[in-house]
Amino acid sequence: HLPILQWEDKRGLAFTKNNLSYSSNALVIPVSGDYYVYAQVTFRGPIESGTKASSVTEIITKVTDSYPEPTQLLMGTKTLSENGNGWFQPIYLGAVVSLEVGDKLMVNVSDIKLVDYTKEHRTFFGAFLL
Amino acid sequence: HLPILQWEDKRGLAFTKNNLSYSSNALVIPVSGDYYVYAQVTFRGPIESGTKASSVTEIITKVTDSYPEPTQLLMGTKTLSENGNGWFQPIYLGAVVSLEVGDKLMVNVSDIKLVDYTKEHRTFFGAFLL
Amino acid sequence: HLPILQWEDKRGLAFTKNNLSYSSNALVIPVSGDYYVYAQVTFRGPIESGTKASSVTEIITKVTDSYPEPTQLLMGTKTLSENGNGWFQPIYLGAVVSLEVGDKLMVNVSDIKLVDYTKEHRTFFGAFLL
Amino acid sequence: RQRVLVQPLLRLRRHACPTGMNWIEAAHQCCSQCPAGTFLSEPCTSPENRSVCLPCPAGTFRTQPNTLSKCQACYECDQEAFQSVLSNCSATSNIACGCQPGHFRVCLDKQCSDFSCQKCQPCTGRLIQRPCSEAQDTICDSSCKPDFYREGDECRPCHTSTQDTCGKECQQVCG
Repeated sequence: HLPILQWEDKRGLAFTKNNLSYSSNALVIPVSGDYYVYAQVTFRGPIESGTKASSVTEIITKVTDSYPEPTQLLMGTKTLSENGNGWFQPIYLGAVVSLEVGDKLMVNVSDIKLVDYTKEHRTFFGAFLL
Repeated sequence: HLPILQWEDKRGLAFTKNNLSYSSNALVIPVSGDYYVYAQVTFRGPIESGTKASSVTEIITKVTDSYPEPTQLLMGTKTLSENGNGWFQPIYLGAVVSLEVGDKLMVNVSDIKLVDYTKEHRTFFGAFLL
Repeated sequence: HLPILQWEDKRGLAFTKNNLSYSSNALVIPVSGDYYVYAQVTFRGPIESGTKASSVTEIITKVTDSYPEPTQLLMGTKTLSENGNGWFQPIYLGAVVSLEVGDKLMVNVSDIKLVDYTKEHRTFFGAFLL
Repeated sequence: RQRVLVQPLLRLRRHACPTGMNWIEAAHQCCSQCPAGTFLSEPCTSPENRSVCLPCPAGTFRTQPNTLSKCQACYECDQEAFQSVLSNCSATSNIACGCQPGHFRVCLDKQCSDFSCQKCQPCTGRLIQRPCSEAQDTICDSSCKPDFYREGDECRPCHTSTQDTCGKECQQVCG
């Protein structure tokens, strides 16, 4: 599987409430229903140790007790036509999905070293019940 | 007019409820109000028959009985600086719009052959009442 | 600070309601709570007077009476690998943020001359209470 | 005819509080501000008594007096992308980042509040007109150093040339 991002859930702009909790890199669904789920990942490069990336991918994934494999809910893939200089590429995803109590939501990326984790307002993840 | 995308409304992650229905390529609004309307289209190329695309466009459009012409609600246009290799370009759009019962929402694209329809989590369309 | 965009709040697709008002380039929060805040800015170039832009940035910012400095809530930065021809680059941002009554939301951009303000469905800004 | 400028004389703040105090909606009164480095844990129960302020938790800060319920999360320097830490985040100041040696700032906006770090160009075989600095790239001399000959837009050392690779330009310089 693709690497899973870790998130801050308390400090700064981050928060959880109404029993929507965060644990082991996932948002845990407290009540079944339709949720608007969204995430933005800002990718950036080049990086010291990195090979030259040709594309970046962000996926919002669901893990559920009722099925052994993760389900890909939303995916954004962008090829890069960068020329060796510093580059930035944000990918935003958001949609309504039907979830069951206990389902877990997480964000996977093609290469974790390309993720700009330095500012909380550049890379973020959330969900709300409709 | 630009080509209109067709959507799956039942299988896989797709669903409709609360009388928000899908027919002839459009979401049909069941009750007047403010809706958050969103869509992502993943474009990809180059394609066999296609001429080299210089840009891709996605438009969420409203058709209403009270006016003979469609209204463009949201538009995303991106020029492509691709170099002949395979490319991917997602465009996400989302906003609140005021809609009347019976209004129809659809998604138009600049070139339907450039749309990646192969995976449901790459290209999606939806709306919810606030 | 980065330039602040001005918005139309009445004509065409634009509207405000439920006491969410618009004044001096900002949405003014009428009641404390969690809001889904979003904005899309379509950037375009090259422009006559402009130096060649290497990147474009959009930031949704909060100003509050409780703190003398603005807070950056959401940021999208995209480097441009354009080759002198005409280019378009939309940036969409959206997320849930906790706001207090009287807080003001505005949209800053890296260069106001690169913003495509010609069509209301290309550049838009809004918020709704959850 | 005199033009009358119709404008509210005084742009009334929603609630005018004395200096050093802010209106607290929840308490429905003015309360004293918390000092920089702290946040408002509990509002005052009356304007005379003080608000309850707590220090910003590790990894957060407030540079100014405030009546906010949380502190701001510190940024981080992008060491993977050649940034370096100029000063660490403290309770009253955000982290400050620069570029690692051998790199310079490429600003993302006019104020350069955001930047990426790019490798300085090496000026191989040329004299340096202006050395690389935090703010800008090296400027290399347009002509090649002695014992270097021009090949396209590169300067190559004479000793690397061979009989059949040493063209006209090379012969002029390297003899």
